Amino acid sequence: METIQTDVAIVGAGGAGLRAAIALAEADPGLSITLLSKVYPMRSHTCAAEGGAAGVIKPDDSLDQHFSDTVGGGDWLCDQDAVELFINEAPRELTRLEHWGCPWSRETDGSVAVRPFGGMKIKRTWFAADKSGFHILHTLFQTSLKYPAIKRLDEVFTTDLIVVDGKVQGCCAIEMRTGQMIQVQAKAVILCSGGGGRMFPFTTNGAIKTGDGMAMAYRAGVPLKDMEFVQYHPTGLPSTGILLTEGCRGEGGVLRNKDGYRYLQDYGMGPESPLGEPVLKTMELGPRDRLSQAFWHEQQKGNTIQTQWGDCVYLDLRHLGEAKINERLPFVRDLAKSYSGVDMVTDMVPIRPVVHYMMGGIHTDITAATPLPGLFAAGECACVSINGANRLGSNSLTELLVFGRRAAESAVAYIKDSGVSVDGAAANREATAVEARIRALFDRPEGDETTAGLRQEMFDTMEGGAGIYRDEASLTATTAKLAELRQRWQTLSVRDKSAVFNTDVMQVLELGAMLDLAETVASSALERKESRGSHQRLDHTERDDTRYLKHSMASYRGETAPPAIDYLDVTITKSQPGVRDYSGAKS
Amino acid sequence: MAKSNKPIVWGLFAVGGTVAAFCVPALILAHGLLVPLGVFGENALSYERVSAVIGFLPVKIVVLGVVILTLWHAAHRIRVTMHDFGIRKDDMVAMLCYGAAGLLTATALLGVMAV
Amino acid sequence: MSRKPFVRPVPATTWYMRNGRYLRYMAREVSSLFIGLYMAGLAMGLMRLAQGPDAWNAYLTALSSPLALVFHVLAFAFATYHATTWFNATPKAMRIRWGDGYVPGPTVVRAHYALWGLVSLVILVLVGVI
Amino acid sequence: MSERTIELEILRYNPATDEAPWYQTYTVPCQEEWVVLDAINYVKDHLDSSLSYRWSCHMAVCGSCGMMINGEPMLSCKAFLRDFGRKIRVEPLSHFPIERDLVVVLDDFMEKLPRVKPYIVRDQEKPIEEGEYKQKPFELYEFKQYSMCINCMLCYAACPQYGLNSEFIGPAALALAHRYNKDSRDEGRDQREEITAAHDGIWECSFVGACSEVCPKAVDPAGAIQQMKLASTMDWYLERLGGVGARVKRSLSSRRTSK
Ligand SMILES: Cc1cc2nc3c(=O)[nH]c(=O)nc-3n(C[C@H](O)[C@H](O)[C@H](O)COP(=O)(O)OP(=O)(O)OC[C@H]3O[C@@H](n4cnc5c(N)ncnc54)[C@H](O)[C@@H]3O)c2cc1C
Ligand code: SF4
Ligand code: F3S
Ligand code: FES
Repeated sequence: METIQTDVAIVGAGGAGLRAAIALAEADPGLSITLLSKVYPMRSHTCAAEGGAAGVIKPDDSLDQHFSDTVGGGDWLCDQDAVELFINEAPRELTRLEHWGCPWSRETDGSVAVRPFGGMKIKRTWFAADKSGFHILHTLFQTSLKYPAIKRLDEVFTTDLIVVDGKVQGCCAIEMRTGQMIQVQAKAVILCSGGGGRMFPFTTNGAIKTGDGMAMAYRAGVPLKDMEFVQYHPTGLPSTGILLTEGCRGEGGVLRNKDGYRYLQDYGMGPESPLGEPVLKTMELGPRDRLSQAFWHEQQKGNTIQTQWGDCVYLDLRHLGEAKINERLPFVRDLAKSYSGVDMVTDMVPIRPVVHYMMGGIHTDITAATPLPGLFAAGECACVSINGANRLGSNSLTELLVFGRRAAESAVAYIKDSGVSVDGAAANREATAVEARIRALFDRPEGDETTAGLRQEMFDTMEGGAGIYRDEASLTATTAKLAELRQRWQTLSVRDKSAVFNTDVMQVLELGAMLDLAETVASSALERKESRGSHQRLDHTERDDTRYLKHSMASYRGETAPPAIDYLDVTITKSQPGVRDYSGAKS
Repeated sequence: MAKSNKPIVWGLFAVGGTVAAFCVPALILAHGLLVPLGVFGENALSYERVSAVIGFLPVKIVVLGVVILTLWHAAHRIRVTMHDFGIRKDDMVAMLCYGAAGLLTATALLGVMAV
Repeated sequence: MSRKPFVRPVPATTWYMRNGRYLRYMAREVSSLFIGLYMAGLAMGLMRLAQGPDAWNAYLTALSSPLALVFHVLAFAFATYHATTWFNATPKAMRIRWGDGYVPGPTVVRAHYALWGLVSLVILVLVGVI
Repeated sequence: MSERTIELEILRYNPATDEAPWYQTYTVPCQEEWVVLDAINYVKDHLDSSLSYRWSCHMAVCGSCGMMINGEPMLSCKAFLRDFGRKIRVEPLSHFPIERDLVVVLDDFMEKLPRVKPYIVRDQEKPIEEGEYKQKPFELYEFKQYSMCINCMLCYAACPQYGLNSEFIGPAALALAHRYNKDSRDEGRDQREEITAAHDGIWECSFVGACSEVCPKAVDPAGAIQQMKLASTMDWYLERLGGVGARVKRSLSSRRTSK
């Protein structure tokens, strides 16, 4: 096994990981930084984000307004101190990205342009046409090349954290190209490993979004917070889950049912806004949870269209005209044309809600520190929590920047203040145990169980039991099924025995992580007997602030037991829980 | 690493390529095919007429411009093409190509100026 | 170490046989040989012109030999091919600003073709009357 | 739902057991609207879990799934089965060493990219407090196209000059250098030219144009390189004009750079 010694290890080179790496390099050029990623940085899923990143810069906007949009959008489950901090730092971070060369779209006077987004009262989403995440990721990646202190380990699959005496002292990883185990001994580790939407069958998430980092932290004893909150994006292409950005609606796209009727007005988001003149925070610019739920109701009423990929409604952009579509939404036009054969200039695009984002994740405080000393987390894998029960579109790209940087600063402070040093011998013992566990996967007897088979069963149970609407029965069945699948995973063997670029072993490990996480989602959902944001229970349809204005905390209890679910108070500073109003009334 | 010296020849190559594209097809058609085939009549390109026309200074300049630029365009591209055919002695090839272009330039220059 | 990356060699002298795109490229490049030879001939011709009427007439006679004619047919084909590839590629290198964008590529290409037609006509007429 | 069956012929190579790559044919039941990547995923999930390849986004933006499909470099997630016949041949990207199966070694590009300084270079950084650089829509337009590169390496697989000389910096890295050269916020062109205008930079390109033909993001590296040749030719002459040249150069670039 190869040993690498470093000051800070970052797991994940998406938006959050790269931002953290740059912040570390800038904080102290003498630090040694090791950036591990299971794919080359520019393949990270941040590249798929289309719509944009929220931050207050325009004179008609205010920090307070961004605050109340975010907290209300999150159904008051956000920690308000975290939101406040996030909103204050957002404009600075976005401007910094501009200085690094991000090609933000512009107004005619040369200033940065902003576009409207769902759940936002004022236009504040910075965008780079409809490839915002792509440009953010590449800007960060290319900028990171400036700093020789950042040592990258590309295509290195991290499997476990190394914990010595209750402190995180590094991580273990498989170098894909050789199959060799590597132990990275570090004084601090920052997890930036992204979300885990791949536990659902229909998702906008790429193949790499399997929640490995969340599972690593969970197994190391860090609670996962608010895992039941899984965001469905209302406008995905049904065949592949490819996302048509919320920017489509921001620019004036509307949703219609099979009769061409704009059904959102029937679900508390009316009155109907005039075509081509979207009104902020109503109708199509309501928040994602509401829109996805409205779809479900339309489906129950038989108002959806049947396609070969299941039930759909229409996204109608025809009234925008070709010129505007080409200027603002060229990428999604191409996507819809290629993958669904529909040209949005002339036709309505069939769409359906698809799993998009995990509000929950590794429990951190506002300094991005987890309860486990030496471990920090940022990005989609973390839950700070600014997203509460429902993330507002375009807040998470900004979150990567703000908390990626904060995680780096906290890690530096932690190293300096506590004067930690790595216990090499103990770390090595831990790593050796991990290596033995991985090797054992290859020695399991080859049975009938296949990765694809188990994965499909996980898809079916998650989609069926833990989807947009849930109830006691569906969740009980799902948790039971997941417990069974976790058992069966123990017998799953790696069929490909070779060392070089063994994607088989990678998929087995990823599936293991997803099953652990799926169980925390279902168990947390089962325990939360209320409806809030993206978590909607058919048997408990109201929000219950007396019992559940709390974060759920899922803790690991071993390979065979389901998680323990506890609760943590939500931090409320200035906004008491109120009614989420998307009817266009003045607030 | 030192910057390449190719800009010296590339400028000529690019201008020459443009000149060649505009003029050479018609030139070949007229002077290489139509005249020899007698389309323009027996007396086309007769010595008297040609030398009279080339006697004009502006004509001299245009003709020389076309010939010389096109030659350099061709020389540079032949050099690259040799490489593409697998001949890897680039220094030698370059010397031969540009050398030939230089000689022919001198030839054309002497010829035109003497008329 | 179990890595053993496999390098597929590229044949240095026949690589362009692999696909049509490369063959078209090579045809374009080879055009330079014909254009160069033609120009060499022309340069010689100018020299002959300076040497007097006899030399010039011998040159004209040589031009009408079958060999010369075959060469010129080929050269004409290659030169024309060169011209089309050159004009089609100009918008790539030369971008002319037009408002908040550039003059569209096809427009630039069409303008070149129009000018080409004009220049060719002038050349034909001039040679014809001389 | 319409189904069809295709024959997928995949180049396999396992360094531990194979001396050289070989073809394996799989019969795959497919849906009409599938892309080649879906068929490969089917093989991985149902027929042969040992097949190695890269993919993630399935929406032509992460750049991982480039392969030779019937001899043409393509993103397998954007190669629709409807455009192919019954037999489809899939090989790893040309011009790169094969690590295993469809996975190629990308070290060469990853080493070259930082050399062209693909980031904003400035003499003087502007403090964040002063807000954003102003950039007019045309100034954005000037480099936007070249910022669309997803590093998928299709252009390297298509460029014969890269195949013949792997020292060549290559289309994507050069296009990215051009992207920053053309950015009104940047002042790094001189520094980049140390690499891009050296022997293995733009001058190794013979304008085959294959790179631009295969690029899935319409980056047009061929155009970028031609423009760089033009610019660096101008620079070359200006540098030799002494004081006058330097002055012309400075006035040309200061007109561009945002303050
Ligand atoms: C289609 C789509 C569109 C979106 N649009 C928007 C939008 O418009 N606005 C907005 O604000 N948000 C948007 N989001 C959400 C946002 O893009 C993501 O939440 C965010 O990009 C996540 O970034 P990240 O850095 O946390 O993780 P990622 O970018 O997913 O990166 C994760 C990194 O971790 C690495 N990694 C993971 N596991 C391991 C392991 N085991 N070992 C080593 N490395 C590992 C990966 O290699 C990768 O580098 C969108 C999301 C999707 C899917
Ligand atoms: S230039 Fe085009 S083909 Fe080349 S790597 Fe970039 S996106 Fe891919
Ligand atoms: S294919 Fe290669 S030779 Fe130049 S134009 Fe493109 S880089
Ligand atoms: S899978 Fe991302 S580009 Fe094809």
